[in-house]
Amino acid sequence: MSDVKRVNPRRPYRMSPAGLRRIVLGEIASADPHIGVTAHEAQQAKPLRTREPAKRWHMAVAHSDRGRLDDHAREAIAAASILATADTGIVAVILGELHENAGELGADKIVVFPDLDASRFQPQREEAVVHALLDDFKPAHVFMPDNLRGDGDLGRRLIAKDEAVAATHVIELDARHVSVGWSGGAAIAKAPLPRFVLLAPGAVDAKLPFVGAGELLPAPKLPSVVEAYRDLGLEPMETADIALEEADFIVSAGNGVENVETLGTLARTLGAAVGASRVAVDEGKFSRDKQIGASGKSVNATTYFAIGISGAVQHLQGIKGCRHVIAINRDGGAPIVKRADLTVIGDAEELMQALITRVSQAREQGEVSRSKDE
Amino acid sequence: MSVAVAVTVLFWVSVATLAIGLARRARLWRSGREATVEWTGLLAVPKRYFVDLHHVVARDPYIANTHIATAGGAFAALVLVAINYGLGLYAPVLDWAILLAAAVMLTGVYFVWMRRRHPPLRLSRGAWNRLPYTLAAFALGLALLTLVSSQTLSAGIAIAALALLLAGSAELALGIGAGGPMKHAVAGLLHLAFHPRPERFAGVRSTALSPLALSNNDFGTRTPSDFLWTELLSFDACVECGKCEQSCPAFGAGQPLNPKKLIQDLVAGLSGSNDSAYAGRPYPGIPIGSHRGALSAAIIPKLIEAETVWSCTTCRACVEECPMLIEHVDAIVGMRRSLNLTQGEVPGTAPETLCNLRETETQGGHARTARYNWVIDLDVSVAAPGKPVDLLLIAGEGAFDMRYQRTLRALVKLLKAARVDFAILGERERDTGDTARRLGDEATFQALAKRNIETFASLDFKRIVTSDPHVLHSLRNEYPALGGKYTVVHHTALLAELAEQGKLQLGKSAEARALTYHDPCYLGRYNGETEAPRALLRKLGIEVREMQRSGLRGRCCGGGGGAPLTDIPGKQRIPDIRMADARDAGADVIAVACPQCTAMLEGVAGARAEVLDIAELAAASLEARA
Amino acid sequence: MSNAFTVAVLISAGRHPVSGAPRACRGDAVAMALGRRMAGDGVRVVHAGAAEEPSLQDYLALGAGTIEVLPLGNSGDAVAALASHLKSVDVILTGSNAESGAGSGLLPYALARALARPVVANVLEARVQKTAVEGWDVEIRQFLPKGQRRRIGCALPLVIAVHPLAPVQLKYAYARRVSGRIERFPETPAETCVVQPGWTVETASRRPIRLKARETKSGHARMQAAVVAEAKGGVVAFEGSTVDKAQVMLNYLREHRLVDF
Amino acid sequence: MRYPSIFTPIKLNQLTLPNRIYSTAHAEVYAEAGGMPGDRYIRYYEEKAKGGLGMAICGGSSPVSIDVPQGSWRPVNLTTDRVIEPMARLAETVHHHGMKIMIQATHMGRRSVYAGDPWPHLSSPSGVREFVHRGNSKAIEIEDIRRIIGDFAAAAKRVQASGFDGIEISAAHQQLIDQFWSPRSNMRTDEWGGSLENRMRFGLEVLTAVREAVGRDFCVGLRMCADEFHEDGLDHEVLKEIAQRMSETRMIDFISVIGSGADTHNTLANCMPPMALPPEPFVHLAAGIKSVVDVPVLHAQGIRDITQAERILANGLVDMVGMTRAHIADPHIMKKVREGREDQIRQCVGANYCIDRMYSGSDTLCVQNAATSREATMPHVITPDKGARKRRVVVVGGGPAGLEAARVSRSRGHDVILFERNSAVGGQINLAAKAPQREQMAGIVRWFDIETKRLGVDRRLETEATAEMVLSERPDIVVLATGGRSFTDQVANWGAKDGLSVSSWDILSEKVAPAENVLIYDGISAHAGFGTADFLASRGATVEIVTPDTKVSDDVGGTTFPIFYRRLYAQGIIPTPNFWLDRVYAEGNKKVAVLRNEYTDELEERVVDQVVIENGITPNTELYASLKDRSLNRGQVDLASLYAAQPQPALQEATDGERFLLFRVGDCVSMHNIHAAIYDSLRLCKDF
Repeated sequence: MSDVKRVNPRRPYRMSPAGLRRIVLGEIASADPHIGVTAHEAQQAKPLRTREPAKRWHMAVAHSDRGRLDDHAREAIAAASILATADTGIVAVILGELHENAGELGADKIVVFPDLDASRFQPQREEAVVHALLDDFKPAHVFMPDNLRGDGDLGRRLIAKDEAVAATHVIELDARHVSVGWSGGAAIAKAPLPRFVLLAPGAVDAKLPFVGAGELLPAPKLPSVVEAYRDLGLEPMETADIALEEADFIVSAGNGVENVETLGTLARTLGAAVGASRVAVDEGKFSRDKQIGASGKSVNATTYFAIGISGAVQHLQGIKGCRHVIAINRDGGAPIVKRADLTVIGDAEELMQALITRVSQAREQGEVSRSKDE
Repeated sequence: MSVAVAVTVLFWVSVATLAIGLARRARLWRSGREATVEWTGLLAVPKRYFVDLHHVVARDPYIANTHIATAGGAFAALVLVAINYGLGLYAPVLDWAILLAAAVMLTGVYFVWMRRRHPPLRLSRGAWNRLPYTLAAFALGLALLTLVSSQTLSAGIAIAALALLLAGSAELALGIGAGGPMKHAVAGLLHLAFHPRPERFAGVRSTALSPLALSNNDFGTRTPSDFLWTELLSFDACVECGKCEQSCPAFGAGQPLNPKKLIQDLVAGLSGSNDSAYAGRPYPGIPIGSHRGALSAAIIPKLIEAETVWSCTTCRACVEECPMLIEHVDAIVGMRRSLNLTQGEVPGTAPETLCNLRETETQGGHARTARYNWVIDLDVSVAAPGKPVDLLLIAGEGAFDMRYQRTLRALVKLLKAARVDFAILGERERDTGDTARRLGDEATFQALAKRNIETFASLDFKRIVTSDPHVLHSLRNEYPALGGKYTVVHHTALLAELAEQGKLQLGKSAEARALTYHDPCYLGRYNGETEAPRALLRKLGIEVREMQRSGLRGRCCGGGGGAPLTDIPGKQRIPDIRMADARDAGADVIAVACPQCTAMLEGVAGARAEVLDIAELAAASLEARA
Repeated sequence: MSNAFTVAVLISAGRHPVSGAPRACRGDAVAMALGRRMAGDGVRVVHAGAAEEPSLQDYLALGAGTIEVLPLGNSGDAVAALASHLKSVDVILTGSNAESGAGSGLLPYALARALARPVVANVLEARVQKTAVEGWDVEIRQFLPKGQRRRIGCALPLVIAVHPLAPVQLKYAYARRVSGRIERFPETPAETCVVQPGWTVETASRRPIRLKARETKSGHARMQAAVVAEAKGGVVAFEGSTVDKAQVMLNYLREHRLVDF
Repeated sequence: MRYPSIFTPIKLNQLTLPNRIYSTAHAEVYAEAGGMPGDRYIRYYEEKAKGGLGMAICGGSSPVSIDVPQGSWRPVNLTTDRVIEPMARLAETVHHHGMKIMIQATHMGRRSVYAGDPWPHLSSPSGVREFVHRGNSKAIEIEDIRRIIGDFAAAAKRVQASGFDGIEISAAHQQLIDQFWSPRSNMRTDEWGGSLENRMRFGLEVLTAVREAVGRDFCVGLRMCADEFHEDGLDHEVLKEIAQRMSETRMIDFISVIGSGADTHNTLANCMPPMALPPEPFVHLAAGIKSVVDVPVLHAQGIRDITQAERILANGLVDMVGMTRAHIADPHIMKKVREGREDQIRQCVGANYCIDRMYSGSDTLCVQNAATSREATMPHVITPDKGARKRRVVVVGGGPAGLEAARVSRSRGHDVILFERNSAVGGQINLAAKAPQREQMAGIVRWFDIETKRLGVDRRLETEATAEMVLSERPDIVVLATGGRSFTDQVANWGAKDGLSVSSWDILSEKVAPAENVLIYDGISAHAGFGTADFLASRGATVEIVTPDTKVSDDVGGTTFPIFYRRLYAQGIIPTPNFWLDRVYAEGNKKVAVLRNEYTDELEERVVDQVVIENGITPNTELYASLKDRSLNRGQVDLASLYAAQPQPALQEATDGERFLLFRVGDCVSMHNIHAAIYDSLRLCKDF
């Protein structure tokens, strides 16, 4: 055997000053071949949009959702920054907690009001704080998502208060114009870019090649406002009646789910709608209208449980809009694992049962502790 | 002698009682709306009775013969009594004749009694159950009297005979005034004379609804007095035989409709009473006893629940079966009109459909331009002013349904194969308004009809062909009253005609499965067209396995009258029942000829016969030939 | 306050989205039905615009009874005209968006502002009740996305913009259309308050262009963005008992506030 | 209404199309000698017409000029009037079924192989070599430009004369027009190069000439790319500008958009997106074009499902959706949709067998539908013979060959029993689908699974058929489709028996867990070898793939190997071609693989934790051996009849359950691919 060469087929390399992999011919290195990081892995940091001091301002106002901004809110900040000149600063006013860096979304200055969460109805207080900031910054343009989560409402209140020139449900905009649907979408109407722009979802691509300065300003003290409205709270959700496309919480089954009953129980326990992969539908376990994916429905749930779903590209297409994907899978190499924020490896049936038990306990305890509080 | 005089007195007292009762009843009838009647109708009663009415009754030979004996005997006896006793002739020979008539009547009554011992569920009980006894009393009384008058019986028996006769005469004479069962005899004969649809007796299938004079604020039937007086009269003719309820698809499916009960409730409303005396089967799911009405009180909801009138599919099976020729569907639509036009109270998804009809002139809220999207690759010309064409093809609402487009495409291929000169209406086509009309929205119907008539007036065509029997009925039978008169043929009739003339060369069908044919109500019962579809199937070499209820007496699919829209719940669905009929006939394929039937029958869940339009079968044979 | 409250509904010209046929604007019709539920036949129905508008007929059929028409002068400012006309009304209802024009949904806000009243939008249900103290109070059920609903209380007077999904049944009765009345009011001169943008209307032939940041991504990066479906991948829990793993999932849900227990 | 957007008609110039699905121009490789559409060509499109398709564009890259060699993809030859007659026959045939037809016309410029008739000198704007076709070219001269513009016009006239409904001018895939557009291939400094205006000049002149030739009312479309994905090429913004400009000329009636450049292996693979790519990967680019033009925008690429198409149309992203490979897999999609039979659609899985064959100069065939382009002999719809006797057919093996045999036999009206030893049908395809990004291979099985159930095949799963079990069914015909088993014992020194090496099947079926450091030896160079390597790497193994072939996955086609190579480099898999696996021995707990260089015969060693062998299959013949002598025909297939698509003469013999016929199909005869296995069954069983 001694005459046969033993070869390590991986050629040793080192990193060049430019961060490229450099192979020096003739060099025999026994060192660990994995020196440094490869160029592919290096995350290039995005540049700052501008380094000029702000002479004027664009403002974006939006509610957060459980500490994060949804795509629609991101679009408002993106619109503010894309349409900004180099001497324009972007101030983002976030109502509700924020656990992410709005600078990466394009904001230069960020004001967060953790107590003005979208789950509560306090429009006059919101109007007052935003109005104070409008007075401070005197932004040339204000961008807001035109949604039913409170931003569309707040925006219209601000517009009415200032008797401002405004456009709502804007479907197209550039530095000079806005366009809106006319007569129910039969036509399009164009007008000069007004001061207040309430954006329809999808009018802006929120992906930016730059970042903002992201300076977090101390939140001004909330003014004491006597609300004309009494918030009597949210009603418990009737998830069973919600269409999959509308659902905020979905548990979805693939062919790794043997017992459809268990899945149903889990869905009820979590208050979730039920979906399925194509394979599970083909097997007759679910009706076609439950199918999620390119050849079924596209869903936008905040929470998506993929149970026993391997995650074919077609399925992943249908859950593009889901924010938190939790997978239960037997196979750690399945593509869903790369998509999921959390993957639990194991038997679907056992894990579903365990989760049902655990959630039921938590719910009971939660109720107890809540009633104690009151 | 004194016995004979007593009979004379009894006779005249009875006549007087009858006259007073009739006058009082007539006053109730006359509180209905004015109707144009031909008084000569009275002369036509014998023919209408012996031909038209008997034609229906004869479907049940037992009861037909029983009725001939009972009614014939009674009538003969009464005439003879009138002559012999009424006029005081007291001729013994006539007594013998009376005896004979009484004997005939008694025989009839025996069979009445027999049936009443174990009556079928459709028959009402109550007062109707005493009828064999009172009629027997009458006949027996008469018979005994004739014997008394021939001096063969004792005085005691004579008194007994008189008592019997009195009892029997009371039934006959008080019936009309007191609303007893025998009111049917008088009201029935008058109804034959003043029938709201006299053309029925001229052999016409009179099925069109009459237009409301909306400009006179005529918004339908809110109270019993909103009916025509002839309609109120017709309700009194009801014999509660229950043939209507037996044939009613909604009743069969357990929906809260029973046409017999409906007529009886209207009778109760007419006489300002309640339904507690009603002794038949109720509206499924609605107990008897709580319904009360008055001539000028709203019918709905106190006398009749709204669900009852919305359960009707307007299939006219009840009308087809009614031996007294009562028009149940007219009554129901009249009440629907009032609910719809004055209150906008229409259940289910019907308001949406009506709204679509008003706003888009289609039932589904589609763009009119989209109706003929399926025809684009078939190269069909579109009708236009100044472009004469033989035949105008009207696709109807089915054109928006992908399933039904298959039928329409097959039809177009057949028309092309037969080289027929035809054109579609294209975006000029709007709904005929048939569904709106059945749902009581007369205003929308008339608005659509008016616009359609204008469109047709601008075009140059000889005939209209349609695959939708509802369109057919609307255009053929209901538009004339609004000024639109057209020759309209159903596609099956046209194809049969073309095949007969050799213009359409059909091959033998490759369909090897057992096949039955389902008659659409609006083609069969409404238009009498039951033969052409069958002829066409024979041409294709297909033998039809008839279902038990077929032809003019076919069972509804559940799709008519807007019933799928109002969607009143029952115990089962009507199309499921029809599908079971097909299964009972051993059929694997149901041939259909209507978009509604197609949709209803295809909507049956689980294993079922395949549903194919006759046009599809014919077009397939064409392809097989090619 | 008096022992009765007054309700008015604002209605606008509607057009069917497919056929373009004049009709009652669906949202306003829903608002009117809600108004009728609150005040029966006592509800006032008000239209700012032309009395000849054909869609008004639909409102009559839907039960308007009498429609008060406020002609708009040259200023065309509906808000001012309505504000002066409806000063004394306790509850003003509107639909959320008009079917004609921009349908901006600003009107109820502007009107509320002009009348200095609260406004609640996307309302599904509203129940007025007498308060213990003198006066009236309304309890509102508000539409939120993803199946959520909120309850809000508010004192009268106020403006309510009704959500099109409000659970009411529209009852169209032809007889009411015939018997209904249209009452014209004289034009009231009013100042113009808001100058809204001058819109140029064109037919919608092309897709709207999405606003996008100018980006200089390499060709390969653009290709990768299109053809690679996979994302980064998150936490993977291999170890532990099923109970532990269930806890891991629950912790994740709680940590991201995806559940409220 | 179901699929309202799909069934909303659309107008392209004077044409009204009944639905918004069409089939894009592709290289069929069916044209007869001289580039004439013949019987096969016509039948192929007639089948789509029968299936209810609204429009097809045929003749991918059909050249207008004689200096474009046509050998490699056999397009329609638009350079001669002789083409008019056969094209007219094609048009008439499809028009009979209500389908519209157009043809793509182009000049390929440098994008060709000069080494073939007529051995031309290729021309391109600046004579830059094209990589994929090794297209060496000269810098085009003004005289050539003038000639070619004239050729375009003449070709368009021929298309119009043949009764076609329109013409699509190709400026996509780096053909001559977009070679002028792209700075990557156009470095000219004259009026044909430099500014965008100059670079667009050639295309605009072509359009002007074509429009002049055919008049205002003839439909003329433009096919163009929406992003070349090259640093020095055209990006989306520039192409939007070009599209807007072209649209503004009012000379074109539609723009058909394709994402990705096509002049490198890596970009070319995107053009017909293989299964690894996400659905509709480039629709955003088409939508981008649509936002700047006011002519209808057509787009294909990775749209394989009717629901997907409806969603794209409903969202207004494009105006028409091309489903070309989808129609190769099932030409009757639209008919099935109309009839509510969506579940019966044989859906394209993106295996790209069709296009990969085309790139090797072979005719386009479908991996899962053996009837496609064989319409003259192979039926798309199997119907029973009305007079024929009902037989009992026993099929053993539920892989592709067995499934097709069962499906076809059952559709012919026979009673069919299918034995499959596993708990699911699919055979080796189920293993193939285990490889990363190859999951959709399972889609092939999906259709057969649903169809055999729907048709009522008596499926006996988890039943390993024995001769006795087969005979106890009293069959008239027995079809063996028992497949094969992993052929790891071909070389005893590989040590498979001693556990020194394991098979690719062991890995993919997860019978054996991947080790840390793995050498995979691929003796076949088809999809399975790299698939297994990828499977191992994606589960964390460090992998080297060794093959005696000239390159790794040498037998994988032009649109699939780039996908493999993307993953190979991304995961650091070491490709080692030109080595044989000589032997494997153990050393401690390590395995030592001894490799032999094909060209030097030199040996070298790798020390690894696991050696995996992919060496194809060897047929399972045991059942055949035990049944052969008992059958009437001794298991023989009459080859002359089979190859002529004629019924087997043995079918004439009386069979009765005692006396039966025995046939073999697919891998249990010898190792074949999926298409071959299915074709084996279709051509045999269609006459049962």
